[in-house]
Amino acid sequence: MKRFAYDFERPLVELETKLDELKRLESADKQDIAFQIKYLEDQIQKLRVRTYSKLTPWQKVQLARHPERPRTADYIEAIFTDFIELHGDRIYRDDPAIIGGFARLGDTRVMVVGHQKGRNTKENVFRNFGMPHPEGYRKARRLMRLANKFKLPFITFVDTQGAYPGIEAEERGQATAIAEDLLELSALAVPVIVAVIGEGGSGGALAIGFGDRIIMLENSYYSVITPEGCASILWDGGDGADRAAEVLGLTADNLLKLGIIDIIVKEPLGGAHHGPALVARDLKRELEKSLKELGRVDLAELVEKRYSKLRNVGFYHQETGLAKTLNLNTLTSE
Amino acid sequence: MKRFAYDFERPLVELETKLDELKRLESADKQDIAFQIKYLEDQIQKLRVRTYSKLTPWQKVQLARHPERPRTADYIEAIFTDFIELHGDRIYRDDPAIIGGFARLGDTRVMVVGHQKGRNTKENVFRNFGMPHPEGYRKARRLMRLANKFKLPFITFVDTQGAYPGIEAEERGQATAIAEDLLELSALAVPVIVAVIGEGGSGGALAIGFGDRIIMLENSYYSVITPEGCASILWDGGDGADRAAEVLGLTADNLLKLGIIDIIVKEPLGGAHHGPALVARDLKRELEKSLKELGRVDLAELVEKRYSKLRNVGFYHQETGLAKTLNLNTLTSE
Amino acid sequence: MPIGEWFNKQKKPTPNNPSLEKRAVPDGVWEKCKGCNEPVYIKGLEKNHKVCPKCDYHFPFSAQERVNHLTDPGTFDELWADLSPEDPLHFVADKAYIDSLDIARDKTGLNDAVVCGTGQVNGRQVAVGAMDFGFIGGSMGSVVGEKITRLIELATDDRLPLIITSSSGGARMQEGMISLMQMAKTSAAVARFNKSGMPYIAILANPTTGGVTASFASLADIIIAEPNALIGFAGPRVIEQTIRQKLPKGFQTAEFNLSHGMIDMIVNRLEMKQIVARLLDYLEPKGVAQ
Amino acid sequence: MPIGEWFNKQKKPTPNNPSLEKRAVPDGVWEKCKGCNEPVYIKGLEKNHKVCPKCDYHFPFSAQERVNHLTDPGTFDELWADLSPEDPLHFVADKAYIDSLDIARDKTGLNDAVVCGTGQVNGRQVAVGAMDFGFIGGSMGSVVGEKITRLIELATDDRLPLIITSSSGGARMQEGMISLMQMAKTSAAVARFNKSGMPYIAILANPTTGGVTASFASLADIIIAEPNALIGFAGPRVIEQTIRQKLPKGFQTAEFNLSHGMIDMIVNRLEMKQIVARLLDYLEPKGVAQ
Ligand SMILES: [Zn+2]
Ligand SMILES: [Zn+2]
Repeated sequence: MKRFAYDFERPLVELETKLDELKRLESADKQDIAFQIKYLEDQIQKLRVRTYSKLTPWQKVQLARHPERPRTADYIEAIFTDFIELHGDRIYRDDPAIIGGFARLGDTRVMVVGHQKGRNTKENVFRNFGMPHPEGYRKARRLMRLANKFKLPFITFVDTQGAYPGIEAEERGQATAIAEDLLELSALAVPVIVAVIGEGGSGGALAIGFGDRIIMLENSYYSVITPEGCASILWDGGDGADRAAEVLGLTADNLLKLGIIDIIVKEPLGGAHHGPALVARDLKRELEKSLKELGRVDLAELVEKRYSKLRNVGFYHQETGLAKTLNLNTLTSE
Repeated sequence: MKRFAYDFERPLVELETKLDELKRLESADKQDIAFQIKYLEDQIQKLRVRTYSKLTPWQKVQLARHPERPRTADYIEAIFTDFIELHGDRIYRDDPAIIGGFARLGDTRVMVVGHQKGRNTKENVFRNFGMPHPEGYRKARRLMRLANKFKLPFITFVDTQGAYPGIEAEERGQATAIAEDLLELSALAVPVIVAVIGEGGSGGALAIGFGDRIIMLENSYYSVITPEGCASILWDGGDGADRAAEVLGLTADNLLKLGIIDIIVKEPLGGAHHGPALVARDLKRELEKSLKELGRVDLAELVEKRYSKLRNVGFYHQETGLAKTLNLNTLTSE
Repeated sequence: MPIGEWFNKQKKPTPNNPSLEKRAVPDGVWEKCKGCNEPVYIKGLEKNHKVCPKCDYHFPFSAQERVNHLTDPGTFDELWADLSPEDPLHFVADKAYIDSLDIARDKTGLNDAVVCGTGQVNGRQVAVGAMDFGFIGGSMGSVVGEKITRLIELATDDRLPLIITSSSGGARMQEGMISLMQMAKTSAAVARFNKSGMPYIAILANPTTGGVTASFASLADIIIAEPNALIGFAGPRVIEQTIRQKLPKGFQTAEFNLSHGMIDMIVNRLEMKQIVARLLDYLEPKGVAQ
Repeated sequence: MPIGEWFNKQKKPTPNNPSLEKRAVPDGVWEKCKGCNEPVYIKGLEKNHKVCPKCDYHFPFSAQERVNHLTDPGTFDELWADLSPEDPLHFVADKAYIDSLDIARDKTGLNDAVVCGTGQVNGRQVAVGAMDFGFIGGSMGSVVGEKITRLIELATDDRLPLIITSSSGGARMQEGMISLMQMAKTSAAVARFNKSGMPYIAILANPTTGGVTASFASLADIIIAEPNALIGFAGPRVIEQTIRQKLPKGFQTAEFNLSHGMIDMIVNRLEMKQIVARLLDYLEPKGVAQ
């Protein structure tokens, strides 16, 4: 079977394929083969490091979208126990692009919500490639309210290219649904922890994508607009997504520097799908740590702190007479 | 133009038609004509009293549905000033079968909501004959919440055969939408006054049809099920609606005796459409009186009283040992 | 892993004594299953909580069976069993209401269409109610409205989780507007209960329609349905008459309601108690992060 | 009588100096109307609040024009006018962000895409903000987010009704995630404002899309739109590219939004101040039934 590979991964995959062939080779000269294998393995290791250790923003975006990358449901299964999925917005439809329900993180009972992409074409059609309709955001809001009522910490997994831009989605109030999530989430009187595990695309990600802690996987991205969308505005065409990814500052590194996110979880070379269990373990550790820290804070204070955190996001200056005040809080504090 | 008439009104309409003809007649013998006119007028007056003064429940149901009967919008126009209509549920659609908005009753600012039927076929198609879909109930709920937030008394006009029983209505959660209105309305911390002006059909009416005061027009009805619906269950066919209207106890008289409603507003002989201004004036007076009485009550107490009132609706007995406790509160108190 | 799939993985109960299955035997020992049209051995059915061992069809459960099924053995204390209906409208049609009541009483052994009380679910004290479709179609009149309201008030005052299983054709016609007002009354009680911060789990069994769906049954924190249960506002016949066309297959089933966002999950009766217990674990207001 | 009809009854403004209408004259005196394709006399247009006297087409209003239009003459006090954007990402594409800012500043005379302050509407003190589509498409970056948030906070603290007119293409790409977070920031401010019990009226002008529609602009107690304004989340071009088909006529117009339940009413600009004043009369928390 041919492995999925992005352009920049091809040389590596070719070497790996060669290695596989070599291993299957039945040769008389076992020693020579062994030597060749050893040599190839060294080459592969070097190339892997070279390929993945200095990824461009666009390459990271590609890894964030990798078809084999673990999805929300995978992390829920790996990190939590006793998951009970809840369905429906009580209004229009159960949107499969957003899943959620009760779960346990260690001994702590929580509410988990996340975008859900499919693992194959059929699943992706069902899940609408993880792009929610308004009913998905309304389901999320219902679960926010349940979490609030029963004082369950709210943990989200962000993995969407964005809210679905379709006729029906507009008819049913995509904008309103997202806005109402933002309002609700900002005032939840429980700890809110966000994990960006793949794509963090625009308002459709933000609707369940901010809180008291924002964790990002190393190769996930979080952006005001998809690189393609940005490129089509800036350079009038689908091309230039790589340049757009560069200028948008959408990588975890960059967003940590800007103070937008709080924590980065490392991935194995090549991306989370090269070691899902490892990533899940590390992500779990960070979730537990955040939960523990936030669990100590009084709930009213938590909401206040969340507001201050949001309040400080912004870069601007104000000239009052001769003085110039700079707001660069997101760079310095937090 | 032929006037609309129910069977029981035909003899009266025939006489009235004859009178009209007589009046248009150009005759030599003016005195004879004048005498005939006088005679016919007397006859008509007697027949009108005989036709309308002892209406059966079924005849009242028919008048409640009369195509010329004033609708919610007519009463809003006649009773209130400065009406500003508000639209939409912020979710799916603006349902024209329910209208609502801000209005002034004298000096008092209120929120008005009501079922809206059309005045002709085209309007009725637009208004779905006053039968709301879930989005209508969700609009009503939004207006309830607005009224609550801005402490505006909530006045409703009930005039529907029921919530629309259709495929899409079920798909979008007709039951849930009605249930949520009931919950919301029961806890509104403002005076709630209901005026049943035509048909009060089942849960679709009740969703905006109970409160601190329930006023009914003399020839309106309020029923757990339409007479036709009841007949089709009891006698297996559309016939027997007249008998069903009898046994269901759906007239204003009867409901006042049962303690379900509080006030009856009289109508002119023949129904409200024979004197809309008069009915509007009397209804306005009752609304103002109720508003004044309820305005004196503390808001928290108002909600408590509304609950007690609902709490007491029910006829049952309980045998505890030898004692037999009867709950007939709705008959006696209030 | 949606919870539905999880349950699919669970072992399917096997029929008791399969060799006897197709033998013709006297009435009362076998019953024909409406799901698979096969005869089912009644004793086996009882043991299997009246779920067809062959096709998972859920046979009707009485109110008493429901509360016994949900609560730990010996823990259910019934309340207000002696609350009995009056006939405020002196309702007489083809049959007098009082006669319908007598028949229903004889048939079910109940005074009206709901059984309420307290009990324990895996050792946790709860307020529990169950409707009985056998009593005049599980219709809600004064007594059902009053008992449901009392149950909700009890849960509010004593801070108990609330669990109500519905199975009802709606408001009880024979009590006229007094029945309709029970919708408002029970919903008002839920509004007050909600302030207590305690959980309410609704279980919708076949069928739940009309005034019950349009009041307390749809106002729960978590709504569960039994497989294939008919759930809706208007009855299918009324809708067909209104729109003058046949209804699509699967219309108003539990599955339909799940995909349209109206319920949280569909749970097989055999797993019902377990899932309720698991839900209660999450819904008890213990406060954040132990 | 829906409010729309009521307005239709109002007199339509007649063109100033109709005899001159079709004369060809130098640029700057006449402007071609996008609604009716007819030339419109600019001075007349100004007097008519930039509403085409022939076809009611609403020409774009600057932020300053909006606040002047809504507030009583001489009552508007601008706040935070000197708040100016930074370039946190050092954003350079075909054009550098700082150059775009310079151009926008020169064009509009503003430091960023919103004007905020206090003023009076028929003698009633309000907090009022208006976006300017002329400033980088009315996009929301740090300064817009900050000023909107300050305005909401001011209204909260001083218990003032809040009125915000939006006209925006959404979040400002050039500030990346910092822009996106302004959606959460402004929405969070609305959540706090809501507790004050004071009213918030949103006015949506052409166009209002993206991150502005999906945050504070959709969270008002009452939402008004100008006729024909484009209102939605995704832009029409993006939707067409996604679904690979042409959009239906009237898609995402104010009228579309009204029928889909997203806004309360459509109000002609000439009537806007009056309707806002009437709404404020209802929304002031005076308490029940004086
Ligand atoms: Zn079977
Ligand atoms: Zn024009």
